[in-house]
Amino acid sequence: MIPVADYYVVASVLFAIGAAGFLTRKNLLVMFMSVELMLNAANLVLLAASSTHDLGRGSAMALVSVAVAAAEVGVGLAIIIALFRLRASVDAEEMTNLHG
Amino acid sequence: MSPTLAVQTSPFVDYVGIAPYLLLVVGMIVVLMVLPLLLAKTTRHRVKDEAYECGLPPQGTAKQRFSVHFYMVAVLFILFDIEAVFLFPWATSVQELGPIGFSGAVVFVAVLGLGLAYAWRKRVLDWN
Amino acid sequence: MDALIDPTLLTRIAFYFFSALSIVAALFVVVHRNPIVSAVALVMTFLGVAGLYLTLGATFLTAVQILVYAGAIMVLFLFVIMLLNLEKDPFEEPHVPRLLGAGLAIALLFGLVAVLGGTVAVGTSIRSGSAEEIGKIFFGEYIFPFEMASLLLLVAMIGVIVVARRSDGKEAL
Amino acid sequence: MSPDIAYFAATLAKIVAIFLLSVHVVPIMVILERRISAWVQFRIGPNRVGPLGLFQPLADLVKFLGKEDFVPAQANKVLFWAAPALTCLPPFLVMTLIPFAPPFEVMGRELPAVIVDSSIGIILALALSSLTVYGIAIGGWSSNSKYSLLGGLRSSAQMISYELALGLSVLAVICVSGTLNLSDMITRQTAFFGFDDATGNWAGWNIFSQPVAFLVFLVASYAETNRLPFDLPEAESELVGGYHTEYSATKFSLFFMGEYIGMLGMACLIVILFLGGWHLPGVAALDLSPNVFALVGLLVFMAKVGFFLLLFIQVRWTLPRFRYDQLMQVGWKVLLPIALANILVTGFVVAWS
Repeated sequence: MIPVADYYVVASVLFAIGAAGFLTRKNLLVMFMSVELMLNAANLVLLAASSTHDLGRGSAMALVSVAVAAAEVGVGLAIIIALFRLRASVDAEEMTNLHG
Repeated sequence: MSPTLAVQTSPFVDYVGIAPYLLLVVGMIVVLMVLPLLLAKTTRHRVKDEAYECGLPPQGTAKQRFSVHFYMVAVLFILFDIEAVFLFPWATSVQELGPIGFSGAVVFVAVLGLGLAYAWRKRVLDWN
Repeated sequence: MDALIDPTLLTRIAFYFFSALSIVAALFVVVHRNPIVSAVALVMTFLGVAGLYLTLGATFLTAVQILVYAGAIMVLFLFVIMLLNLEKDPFEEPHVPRLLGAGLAIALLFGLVAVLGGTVAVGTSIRSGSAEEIGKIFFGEYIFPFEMASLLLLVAMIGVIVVARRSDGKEAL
Repeated sequence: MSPDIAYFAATLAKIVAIFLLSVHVVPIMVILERRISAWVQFRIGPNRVGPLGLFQPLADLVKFLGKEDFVPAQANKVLFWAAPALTCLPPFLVMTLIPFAPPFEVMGRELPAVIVDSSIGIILALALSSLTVYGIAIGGWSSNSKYSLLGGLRSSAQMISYELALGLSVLAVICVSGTLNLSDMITRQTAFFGFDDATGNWAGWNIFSQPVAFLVFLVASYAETNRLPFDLPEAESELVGGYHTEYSATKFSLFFMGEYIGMLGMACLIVILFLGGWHLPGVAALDLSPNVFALVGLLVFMAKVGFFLLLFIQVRWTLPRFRYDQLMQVGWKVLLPIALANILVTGFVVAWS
């Protein structure tokens, strides 16, 4: 009852906010949260698109993407904790080990 | 119907009743939280503002760091939560899926069981 | 209820409500200085997105969104913020690379809306997003991604235990 | 009055009734808990306000309202205020999903005795109750007190550990009943003990087909609501008051309200999942009119829920408290493997039948 394009617009706004957060913040944790925001926007597009064709398959794919996101968050936060042990900081701009 | 219409039958109508209910609950919480501000008097004192530690002067800061153990338990929780989420669709249709669906689920549970066994061996589930 | 209130209108109102909720909360996530407030705002965003899933008819994904994203993944974030005790960010003053980042994000927004906003979708869904449907799909043609998901979770579990444990076996940070 | 408006009014009345029912369980539980604990410990308990001390909760409320609303100096103000509301809301939302009785009949139409008859009811109930963690963790964190923080952290770790056992034990029940809708789950337990003649599926109460899941769910629900023997997060002897040490006035009472409503929700879920909801052997044979049948169903349901609420109190005052390491081990090393094995056994039986 709502045009699919409306969902795309909302998802675009969420994705852009996530991108802005990822590009402008220094705190690794907030940057990571922004990534989650973008993942959610992508999932929203996936479900909105599949709602006119095959919502079942769209949901199944979205479910796999949720599993991937969970695994990614677990490992990602573990890496942030390991980094924090080395540096006592979560400032992305201090993580310059690989600058050579 | 115009061709841009997305959802034909939204189940959304089933969930409308939650709105008036939520209004009632939130209203009650707000009233309960605001009334003491109007009814009771407030005094401040340096010692009263301190954190309560059995009546003794507080020692050190509360902003300290905690064991990473809590984190590992939370990660295990998420991964097993996903397992449950994947098994819900299987459980609702296990009668139709029959033996094939069952063997699929067994493989799924067995793989994650390996993970539980690994965490068990590495003593993540022990607290000391 | 449906005789008095038009279901189409109702769904539309709900769509605007959940869209506004998720977008405003998302702005809080990115703008607020306190990471705990960011985390709570992100929970609100996820709940808003769950509402949008519901208006789409994807009932099972609505529950998954609340159970996994709002109920589990964000708990992990909250734990890490509390464990590392990060109340305030280091002061972040706007400087050129950061303004550039914001500009890029705005450009991205316009690009996305320009490409997706005019989309006209035709057709009706042949399947519902209910748990039964998803179960049949997973144990039919999608059995491979289903089993791979368990393998992925196993690898993540081992990875986390290896990375997060200290090499000397102690547990404090 | 046109039939539509009458039906609409009945729907609104139902929503208000369910809200009032949930709210009133709290004072009833408080007075029962205090009187029963006194009885267990050979004390007298509150008996001054009103006959038998029945008006004690009312006096408590007045006192809560008149207490100074204290905020510690170094607390994070916004989060300190938000935490009690965040703890209180999710358990209340779970109550919208609970079908209390068979459908009533208003103006010739069916009026279900549930606010949201969701097709994913049971998952939604688990998902919503899992959101309680935020209020507790944030309440502990924002008070800037060591005891509160430790209590909040312990409590959240405990809740998430036992949530797994809760969810996995429910999975086995879903295998048997084949639905996620709570009303359908009840209607599939029409018989007390026995199979459905037409389909050959189990149609009795699930406690007989799923005794293991019932025990796991029962134990996990005690931990999930932070009740003894799992009330370590607020263990007075170790942590002063736990995550709500620094709270006073009605903000403090909201935490308790959340806890009691959470218990009510868990008791309702136990009754729906395992004890046939509003079914009582013999009532269906009486051939009652729909509204009378619904009313009887409501009473039966409330009686079963009341039994489990009393069990919550009884257990609290008779069992000792677990140690924290034991508590986590029970969740992960006992309940979780049992629940997983139970799912596989149940799945095996159902898949081959």
